[in-house]
Amino acid sequence: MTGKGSVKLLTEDGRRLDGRALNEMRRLRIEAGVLKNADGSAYVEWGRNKILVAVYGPRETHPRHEALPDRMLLRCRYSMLPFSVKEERKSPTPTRREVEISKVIREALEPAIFLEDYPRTSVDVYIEVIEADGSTRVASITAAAVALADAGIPMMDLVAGVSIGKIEGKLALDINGLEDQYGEGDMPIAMMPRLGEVTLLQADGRFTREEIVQALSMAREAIQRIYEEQRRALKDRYSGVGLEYGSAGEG
Amino acid sequence: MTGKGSVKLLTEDGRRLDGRALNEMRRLRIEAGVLKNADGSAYVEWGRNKILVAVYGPRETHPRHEALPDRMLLRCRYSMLPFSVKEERKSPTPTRREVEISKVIREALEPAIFLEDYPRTSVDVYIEVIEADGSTRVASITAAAVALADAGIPMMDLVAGVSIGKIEGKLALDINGLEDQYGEGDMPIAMMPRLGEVTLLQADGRFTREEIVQALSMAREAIQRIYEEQRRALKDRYSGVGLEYGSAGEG
Amino acid sequence: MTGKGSVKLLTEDGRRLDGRALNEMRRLRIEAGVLKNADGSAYVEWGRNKILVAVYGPRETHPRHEALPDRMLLRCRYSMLPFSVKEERKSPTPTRREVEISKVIREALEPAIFLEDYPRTSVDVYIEVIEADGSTRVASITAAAVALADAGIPMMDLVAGVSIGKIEGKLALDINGLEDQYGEGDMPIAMMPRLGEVTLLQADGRFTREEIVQALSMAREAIQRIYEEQRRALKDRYSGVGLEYGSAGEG
Amino acid sequence: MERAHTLIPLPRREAIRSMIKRGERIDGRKPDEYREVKIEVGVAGNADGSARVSLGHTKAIAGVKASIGPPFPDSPNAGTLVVHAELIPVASPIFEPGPPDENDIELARVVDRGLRSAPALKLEDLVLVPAKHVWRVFIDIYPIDHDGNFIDASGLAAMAALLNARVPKYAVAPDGTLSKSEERVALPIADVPVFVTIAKIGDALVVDPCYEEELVMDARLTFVLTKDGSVCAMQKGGRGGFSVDEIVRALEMAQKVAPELRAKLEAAARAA
Amino acid sequence: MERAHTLIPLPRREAIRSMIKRGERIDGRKPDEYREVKIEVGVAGNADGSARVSLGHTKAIAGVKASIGPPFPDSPNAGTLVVHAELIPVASPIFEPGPPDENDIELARVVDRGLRSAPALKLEDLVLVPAKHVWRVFIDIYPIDHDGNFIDASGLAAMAALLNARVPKYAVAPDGTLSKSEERVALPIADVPVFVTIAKIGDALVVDPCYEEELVMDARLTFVLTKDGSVCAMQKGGRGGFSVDEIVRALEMAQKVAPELRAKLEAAARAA
Amino acid sequence: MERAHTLIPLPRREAIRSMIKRGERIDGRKPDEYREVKIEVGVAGNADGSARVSLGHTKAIAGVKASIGPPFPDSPNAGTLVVHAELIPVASPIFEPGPPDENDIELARVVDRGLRSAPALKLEDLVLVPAKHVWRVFIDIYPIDHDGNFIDASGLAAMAALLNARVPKYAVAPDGTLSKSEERVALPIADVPVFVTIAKIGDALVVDPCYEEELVMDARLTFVLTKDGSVCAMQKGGRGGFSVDEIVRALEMAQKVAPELRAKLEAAARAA
Repeated sequence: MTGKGSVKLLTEDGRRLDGRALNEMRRLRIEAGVLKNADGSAYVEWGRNKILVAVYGPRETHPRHEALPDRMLLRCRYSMLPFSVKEERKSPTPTRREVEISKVIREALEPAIFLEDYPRTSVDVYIEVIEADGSTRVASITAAAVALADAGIPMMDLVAGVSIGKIEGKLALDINGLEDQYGEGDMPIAMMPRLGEVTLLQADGRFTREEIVQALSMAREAIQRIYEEQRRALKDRYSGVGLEYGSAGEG
Repeated sequence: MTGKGSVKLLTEDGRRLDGRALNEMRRLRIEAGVLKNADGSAYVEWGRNKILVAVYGPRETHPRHEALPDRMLLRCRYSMLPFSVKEERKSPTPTRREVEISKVIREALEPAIFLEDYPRTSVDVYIEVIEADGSTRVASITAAAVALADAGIPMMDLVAGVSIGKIEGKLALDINGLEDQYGEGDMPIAMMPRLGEVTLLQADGRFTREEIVQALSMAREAIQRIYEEQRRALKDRYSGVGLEYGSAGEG
Repeated sequence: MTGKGSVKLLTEDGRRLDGRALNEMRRLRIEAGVLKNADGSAYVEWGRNKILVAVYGPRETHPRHEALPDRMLLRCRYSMLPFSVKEERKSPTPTRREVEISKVIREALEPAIFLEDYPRTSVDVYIEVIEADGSTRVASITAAAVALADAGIPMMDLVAGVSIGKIEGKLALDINGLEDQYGEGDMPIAMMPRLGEVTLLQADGRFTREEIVQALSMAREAIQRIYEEQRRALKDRYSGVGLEYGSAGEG
Repeated sequence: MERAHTLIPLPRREAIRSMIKRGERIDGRKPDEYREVKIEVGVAGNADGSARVSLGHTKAIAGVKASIGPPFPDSPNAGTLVVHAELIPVASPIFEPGPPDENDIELARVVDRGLRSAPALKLEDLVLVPAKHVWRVFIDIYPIDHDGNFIDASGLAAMAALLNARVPKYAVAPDGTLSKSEERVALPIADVPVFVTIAKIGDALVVDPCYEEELVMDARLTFVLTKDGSVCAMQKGGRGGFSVDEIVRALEMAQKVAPELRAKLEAAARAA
Repeated sequence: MERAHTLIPLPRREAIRSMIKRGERIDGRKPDEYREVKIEVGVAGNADGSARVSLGHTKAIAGVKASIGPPFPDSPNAGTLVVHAELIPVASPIFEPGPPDENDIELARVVDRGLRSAPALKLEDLVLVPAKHVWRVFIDIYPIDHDGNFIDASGLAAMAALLNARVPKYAVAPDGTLSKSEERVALPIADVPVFVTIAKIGDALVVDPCYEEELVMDARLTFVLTKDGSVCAMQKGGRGGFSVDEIVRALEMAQKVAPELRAKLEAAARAA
Repeated sequence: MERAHTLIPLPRREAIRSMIKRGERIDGRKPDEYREVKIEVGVAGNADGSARVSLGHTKAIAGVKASIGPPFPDSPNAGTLVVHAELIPVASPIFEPGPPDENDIELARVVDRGLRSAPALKLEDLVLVPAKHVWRVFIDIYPIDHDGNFIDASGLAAMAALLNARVPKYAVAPDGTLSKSEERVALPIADVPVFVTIAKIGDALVVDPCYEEELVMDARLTFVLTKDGSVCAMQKGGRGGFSVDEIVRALEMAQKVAPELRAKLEAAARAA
């Protein structure tokens, strides 16, 4: 809250502090199949965000009473490593923010999965943020969808997301940590790229109806590009180009 | 503890600070069946105390290993809403005081219930204090007995309670928050009104044997009157006069 | 850490502050079968250390899913009573230190037990430190082995332990609390006395290879004497000399 | 809530969904019709502000407690606001006792975001001595009876409790010491956001879903709307998704009912 | 404890109850006869005070630790007392490890109320510098072996540990700084309350129930009695009730045994 | 880990053990051969220092965060070091989410003891204003992929992250106020301890066990070795024991590989 508006986020020529145009995304790189033990995995570098996702399942549900008779149980845990934040060390105990984000991520992924295909089983998605620089929940969803596909979970579409921010009264694509902290608003959006269905939508900061329409349109366009990178990562994985996490530097 | 005796609780004509005589009860009003989802419920306003009770059961016991082969499992949870106290906001985490009171309330209600009638089932009693002004545990028992009857739980008698305090060396019926804080003693008593059996008895502060005998006698007399109000509430409920909690103001 | 080296632990004639020689053990007294309810028990006084151990089992495992199909489950809980420490009252919540010590104690005892003899059962070892003065983990192991034997758990050998410290550059047998706090190193060692197998080995502080060899040799020799006291305690127990804990003073 | 899907018998489920397809609802409402809303304030006398809200059979109670304490180190010039909610079993057999789970936390955080983002309170006006003494405002929200759409009920109850709150007036001496007066004053209200939730059931959108509608819905979308008609918070929930077009239609439905809800809030606050 | 009822075989249960009906008890005692009480102090050398108490086979240990710290904000002129108890599995297979449950908490709170209400300690004499430095006294109580009536054993052990406690003497300089002397002094004892529990079994009352009697009892009633014979705390427990007449008879039984228990406490404290 | 024993099929178990009896290992290594070690630093840009370490397929990440705060009351003249480790399920299906269990705690405490006892950091050089402002250094360790010997991987990652760490330089004014400069400086490193674990399988000892070897091992012994070849910490784990002779042989194996591990650490730190 504090400091909202206290930092100028646009230069005089309308560029953002990291040099991007308002509708410009940060560099995005996804790798699939980066972990040996997980059934599926993905690693995403998105601007300075670094996020690792492991997927286990479909497997027998533990504890058993949580199993659902008519569909697969999807569980997600989003967590930030204590040293992933710019501020002082975060306690490793899950915060209320992490609990909520875990829930909305799960509900963003569920629409894309054929949950009825594997009743009584469970799939666990573990998301670890190694370095955070804004928009981590949509980056997590983007990586998690790739990890689910890598695990062979039957899906009707991938899910990809991006955050639209509001800085100095203008909508800005893919906001970073600084823009999140000092900007006027943040609207994280996730969609199934082919079906065009919005599966995550949150916002804080004030938006008019017109701004919401525009934001959804900006997001939709960006999500197509993100989807291309997701597909590339999966293709490389299946063609054996995939790398272990950490087997090559962070580029 | 602090301040015990530091506030004068009786006026020169022997009245209490709220104008009551020593053996005078505060205004008491009970309503049964005030909740839609619960199997039984009651709402009590007793002086400034406002307490809501919901009862569920008899129903299958979860977790199953807690089920008792030879009788019903009664569980009680007494809790004070964070804004129910005069002092600063109470943390929503159950305090040690709430845990103990939950136990003694359960043990005050159990003698009145035919526990053997429904082996392996459980009945849950949830007590929420919305506004507290002394003697909440006996007010809770009084309302809980009505809610149990409203749920159709087989009982041999109701249970009703009242607190006897000691202020300026004299016994006082139905002490309020101020009298509890600054008085010399507090003796909460609950009885089965028809059977005359004492099912809750606690005390702190010093009492002679004679005072204990006198306190039990004062309580017994008051409990008869409280019992009348309990019966009225149940009668109104069965004759359809019962109101939803909050459907009419607090009167 | 603090104060390491800030207190002189050896007098000019090479004696330790409690008058012992470097290779001298504190007074040790063990009693077996001191508790009525436990299946096996032991009480040890070792210098100022006072430790009570209760053993339950072999018995059915609760919760059931923890049972092991091919062997007995051994569980240990080492805990220090809040008033057992020299410093301010210890919180009763288990500390990380207590959790780790519970684990290494369990792993020190397991090699001596015929775990395969009672598959699916469990044995619980509860260790309560009443007064602590250094080397409590090895004293606990020493007492726990006696309590396990007292409970009739099939064992191939007992387990006994002692701590070797380093004070003013020299190895010292059986260090006490002061020597632990201000000394240069601590190496707790437990062995099966007859088989000579080391079942617990930890260290902090710097030790050369030669010092480690020497420490193991000092420990082995001391453990033979500790073993004698363990056997005496068990013999007395079986010949009915055993005393209840507290039935006679601490001598 | 996770297993809500499985709690309703299939024929009942199909009946509700096919009614909605025809533009009808089980309780006789139209798709864009909100249930009867009742708001009472001052219902918990030890709270500094309190309110009880009914949306049909759904009932929530909220209480405000304010006390003076230090600000957060990173916001020396602002009071603090903490929103806590707990779905207690009094209100429904589907709620279980225990520490807050993801549903409690999401609810509290959505209400918190809506109030903070509007903003409902001028937090900068809650400072007595910068970096030292500020008002710390706690809002606690509890369900009393649950018949669906507890987010809106919570948001309304929280806002009504804020409007109802009166706290002691303090004078600050030049040396920074505080003195409490007998007078009680309202909190500095900046806006009156209202919470409106739309459920998607098949291809239809309905406002203010009741519990059975929640059991059969595909997804929900909550808007928090400020006086000027802006959206200050959104939250999608549930296992389904919305098309962009549905989002816009849902927003229009929400914007239609918001002014009336706000009017009820303000009337209840004035009536006290 | 909740399931105690079901732990004893029915024939044994009936045998115990019919003996008691005849005025006999399984361990040969009379209804109003307390078990042999043994009290030893100074059993835990790092505690500031400690005691071990036996009532027959029931054994409890209590330790006092005192340290200097700030008072509670609402009691600037009083030291603090905290009582903690934990029914650890060392003492009985019916106790399970884990965080304090309702039985631990009730036990600690009953002992706390008895000591506080008597009062055992003059808390106002535990102040070194008002609002700043006071003695904070912790009493921790643990069972060693459990054969019934652990409340009385706990109360006796806690009181004996308080009587046994010696804390450093502090001098307070005019500017409020503290200096610790080598001398150790007793805590300021105001009264010596004793705890006496009566069990109701059928129509009979028995003092100091053993474990099997607890398994078959209908209810229990604990009295805490001060030197002058007053009752400073009561606690009814268990799934049954008492008639008013039974309460009075129980109190008389308790008053009969209290002086002897107090004498043992005082003798143990003197002997140390 | 408790049930590791039962997780491997008996024939596989026997195969591994009989290979090792013949001096062979399943991955082709010799008994005293460490897996390929890779160390990268600076892998988490918001940490003050970070490192990722691979031992074959085993991967760990560690991050250092340092901040200024008060010292522990009993160590006014020393900075503080806290090591935390969590075996998260990302790395293996055998790790479960939830609060730290005994395996997490043992791991963190062994790394902590090794670093503290060497000592890796001169804690007394982390003091800005005695008793008031000191550096508080946190090291958090997480597995990324688990293929055995996570203790060594953790120790190496923690030490590499410490070597990599750069913290702001502070100037202390005569009145004790701090001013932060733009310059960043390394932490005061005193030694570079390395962690080497030896597994006992039957009568054989092997260094750096992989996961399947851990499943069949009798026990493990970890040495932490300082630059001068001393042992600054040891930790035996597992359900078996070691003869005195085996301990000495294990130590020799550890001492043989330590210098190379330390050289890798130092090279990685320099390369950054």
